[in-house]
Amino acid sequence: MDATGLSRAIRNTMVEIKQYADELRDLDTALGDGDLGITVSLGADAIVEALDAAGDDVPPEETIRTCAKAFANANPSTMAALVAGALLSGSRLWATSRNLTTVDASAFAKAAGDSISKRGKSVVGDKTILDALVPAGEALGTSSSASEALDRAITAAKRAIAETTSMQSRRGRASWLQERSIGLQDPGATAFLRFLESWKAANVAD
Amino acid sequence: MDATGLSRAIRNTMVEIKQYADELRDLDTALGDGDLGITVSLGADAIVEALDAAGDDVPPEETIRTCAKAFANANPSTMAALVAGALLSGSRLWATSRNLTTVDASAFAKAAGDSISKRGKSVVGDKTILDALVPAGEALGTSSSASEALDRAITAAKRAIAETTSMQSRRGRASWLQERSIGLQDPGATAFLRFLESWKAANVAD
Amino acid sequence: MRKIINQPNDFVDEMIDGILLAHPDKLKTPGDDKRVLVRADAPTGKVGIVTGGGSGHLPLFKGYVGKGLCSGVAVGNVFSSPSAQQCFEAAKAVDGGAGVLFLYGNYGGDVFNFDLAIDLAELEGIETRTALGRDDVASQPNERKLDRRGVAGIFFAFKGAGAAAERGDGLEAVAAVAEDIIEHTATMGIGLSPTILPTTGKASFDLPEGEMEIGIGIHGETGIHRGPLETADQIVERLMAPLVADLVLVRGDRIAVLVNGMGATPLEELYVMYRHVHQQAALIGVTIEKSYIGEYATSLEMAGASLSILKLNDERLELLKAPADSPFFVEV
Amino acid sequence: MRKIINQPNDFVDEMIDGILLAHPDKLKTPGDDKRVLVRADAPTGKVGIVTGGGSGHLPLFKGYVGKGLCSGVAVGNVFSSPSAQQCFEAAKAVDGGAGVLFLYGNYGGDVFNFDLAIDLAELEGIETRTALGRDDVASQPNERKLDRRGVAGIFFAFKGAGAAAERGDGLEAVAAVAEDIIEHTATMGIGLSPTILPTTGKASFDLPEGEMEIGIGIHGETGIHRGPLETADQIVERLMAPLVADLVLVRGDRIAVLVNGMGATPLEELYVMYRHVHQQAALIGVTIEKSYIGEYATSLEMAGASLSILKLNDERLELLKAPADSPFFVEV
Ligand SMILES: Nc1ncnc2c1ncn2[C@@H]1O[C@H](COP(=O)(O)OP(=O)(O)O)[C@@H](O)[C@H]1O
Ligand SMILES: Nc1ncnc2c1ncn2[C@@H]1O[C@H](COP(=O)(O)OP(=O)(O)O)[C@@H](O)[C@H]1O
Ligand SMILES: [Mg+2]
Ligand SMILES: [Mg+2]
Ligand SMILES: [Mg+2]
Ligand SMILES: [Mg+2]
Repeated sequence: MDATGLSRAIRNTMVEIKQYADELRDLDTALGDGDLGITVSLGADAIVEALDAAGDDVPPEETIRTCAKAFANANPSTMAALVAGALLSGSRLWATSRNLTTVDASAFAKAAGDSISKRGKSVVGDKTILDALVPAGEALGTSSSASEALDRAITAAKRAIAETTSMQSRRGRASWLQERSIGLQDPGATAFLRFLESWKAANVAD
Repeated sequence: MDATGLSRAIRNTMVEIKQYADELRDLDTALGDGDLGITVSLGADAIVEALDAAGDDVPPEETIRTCAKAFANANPSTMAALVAGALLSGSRLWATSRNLTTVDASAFAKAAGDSISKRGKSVVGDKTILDALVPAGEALGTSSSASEALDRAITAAKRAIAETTSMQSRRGRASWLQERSIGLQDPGATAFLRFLESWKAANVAD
Repeated sequence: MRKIINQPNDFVDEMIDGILLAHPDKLKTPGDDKRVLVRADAPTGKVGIVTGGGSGHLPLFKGYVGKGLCSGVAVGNVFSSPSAQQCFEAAKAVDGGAGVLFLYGNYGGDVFNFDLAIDLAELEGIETRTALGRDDVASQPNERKLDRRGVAGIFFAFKGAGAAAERGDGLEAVAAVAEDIIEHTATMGIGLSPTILPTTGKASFDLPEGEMEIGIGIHGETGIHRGPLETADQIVERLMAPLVADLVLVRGDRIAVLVNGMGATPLEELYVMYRHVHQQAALIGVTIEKSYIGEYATSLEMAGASLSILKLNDERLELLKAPADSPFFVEV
Repeated sequence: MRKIINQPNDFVDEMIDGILLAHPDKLKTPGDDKRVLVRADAPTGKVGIVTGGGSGHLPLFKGYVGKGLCSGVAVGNVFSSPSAQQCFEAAKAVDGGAGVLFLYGNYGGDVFNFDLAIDLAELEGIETRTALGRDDVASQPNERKLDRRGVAGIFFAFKGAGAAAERGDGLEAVAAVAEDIIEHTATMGIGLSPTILPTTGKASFDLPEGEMEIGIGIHGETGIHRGPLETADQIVERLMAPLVADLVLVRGDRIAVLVNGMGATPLEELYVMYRHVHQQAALIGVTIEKSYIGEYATSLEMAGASLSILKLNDERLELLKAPADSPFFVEV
């Protein structure tokens, strides 16, 4: 995927992901404060607007930075801050890339996960976005076919969400519910799954 | 009816009238502030307690004064103040009576109505307790049979309530609803009707 | 009932216990009846101001007993009048010889009981005057303004009369200040949800989502009519227009504004309202010299708000700006 | 939604407009972004205190900007963090060279954004310290107390640190005061009805009549468990016992108490609660030296209440008693 393709793919994905805002709101209402739907829909709008303004043929690194800034400020929140930091971390790996492979994507996900883990003082198993991001990122690197890699990532994220739902949340707002968090699905992890699915739906031809 | 009979009859009536507390609450909720049920039930309890304490064979005038004071303080409110004043006015007529007739009752009601009218700056037609009290009081004097007089009073009160419901309230809290009071039944007038009915039900043998 | 209470019948007395335990330096009960509360330093020798009415309106009425405000209060059951005896006892406790102004809202039960208290006070040689809050323009048209009920706008009269008493005005003068402020105060309110009396457990009305009651009182009464819920700006315009008309406000006039929450409406929404009150005032060339935004006269857990306007002159503004200090209201 | 608002997305900005229009003598916005508010007299040259967090909690956080309190605030959307840029701008506007304490509640979004603001402040040579409100004992057991969320008890830290800054303490000392107060503050709350976010229109939880949520936060979160609605006295005992245990209160200790309403619960009920807090304190031989009763940290229209206790020593009590003056909170 080239630089222009990346920017377009992201914008398509952002349009697509907004349909999940209500679902994310409801999951975050049960396990948090209900604002994740807003964070995602305002964030998606902000990214589309920023990338539209940036124009085509911008280097991938810069595109990602534009996304990070837009998402961080649209509705500042835990997810906004963690995702923005993760995007900035990942973007550094792409400083010299103009044509992105599934290996690049997997490396990006690894860097993103490390950033979230560091900033959020969290690890896989805490029942956060990390639980979906880390295995999905690994799966991305297991095929050189973009669509197959994406399918594997989606499968991995789904499995992780199913597995962690029965666990107790250990980070963020959800952790304050203590035992009551058991059985509730993590909204951040779900948001990441919906991102992957939106990418697939919006960029089917890729 | 003699002095002891009066005190007993009042107490019986007060026990009986409490069953209408919810109805009066609901009527006063629609047309006022919903406290008339409390005024009547706390007031009834207070009267019973005060008359129990006063003992038998107390002159009628004193019995009525005891009722007035108890009702005034149980749950001070418009109805409490108007009824207490009315009772005091009526009681004066009975200063020398020891055996009460329907004529005495009718005269009492007239004095009571005048007191309410004066203190409340209200007249028949304003859609208040007066609309039931005045015609019922007149009806009381039209038969020397206590039970027949009571039946006529009840009929008169019922008719007055039915007629005034379609009118606009001109006094008290209900008047502030202006046109919206039209079609709603006056709680104070209803309370007076329920008093008559309670008297009948509780003192059937009289 | 979604209420944090014990026995409903103990509600008022337990609340008063809480107030007395929390504020012993500011409030006391002069006799055996806790339903009578006065300033801890009463009698001060100055003109006393006694207010009173039903419970369920905090900070009204108890909250306005303090320096620069009222001197005492007689406390009724929820939405019910205090007794004549209680009104009288409050007057007796605050009178230091300069006389007592009864300043309360125009409600039948209160009027009848305070009037009886006047007779009792007379017997003890206490001079009294009476001023009735009657600011709710929705309750009666201008021609019958003396019959209007009193709602949140009485706060302005407490502040002004309290300041006049504090500076040492005589009874006649303090009463005149109260009358003057009442004469120039107008209020209107809307309700978004009902009130529930603790003793009956019943909602005062049913209101479907998406509707509002217009022209409500402060006892959970319905308004004078019902309509679809409007935007904050539309509501402000709907409330403000009758006040401007009633007070005959014209370009160049100065006003004080009170945006009052009924209980459940968040303070944030009151500020959204105030924003548009300010804009509308600017539009008609009227200057807001003083604003109060918050809960000043509530109906327990009712949602909704009222807007009060006091038309100012130099005297009224000066009195309004005077310091006040009660456990519920401080102005420095 | 039973709300008095215009466009839900304009809610926060319009509320801020209202605040700025109502209190131009006390608050100002230093730059173009209205989401940054500071004291009208900032910078004062003393240590600045910047707080911030989501909207929907009035008087928290904006309401605690004033003399003897915080110096500035960064305002987020309802229940969402302000941005790092906004936190930084507030710090920059209040810093008069003595440095800035960031004092806010322990929430991920806020922590991440304030931490970024520290980096930005460093670039401009502004010295900063951070203290996190983390008083909610329901949110984590004592062993993990550093992970607790911050709720109403942060009010005590605002008062104490604000007083320390006002008397001229240095940054290190002001931060130490805040830490010390936070260390000795514990809170727990119950909810009787949910919150509704203006932008989503959805209730934060469904609670049948006759039940309550125990151990709630201030964002409409459910509590740590649900149980039947109890009497006021039972609720007070349920809330107070964990606080007494957490602060290890023993006979002879002195405390300050905050009975906080979540928004829709009437002030009357808070006083009914305070009454029993006082009784329970007497029972265990603990003296209440200072009490605050009212709405201090709300969740929009949520019904419920929280109880906060600050264990006192002479220093903490002296700081707590210092005067404070904001448009939302005055102590004389
Ligand atoms: N410390 C953390 N590390 C990693 N992920 C976290 C952490 N805290 C929260 N999250 C993720 O963030 C999601 C909630 O995001 P958001 O609604 O923005 O939080 P908030 O409303 O608390 O600011 C959670 O579902 C979880 O996946
Ligand atoms: N001025 C008046 N004159 C006569 N009756 C009145 C007057 N005002 C009110 N009432 C009667 O009182 C009834 C309401 O009584 P109550 O509930 O005690 O009033 P409130 O709650 O306003 O104190 C009305 O239904 C009406 O019959
Ligand atoms: Mg959230
Ligand atoms: Mg009534
Ligand atoms: Mg009443
Ligand atoms: Mg409230």
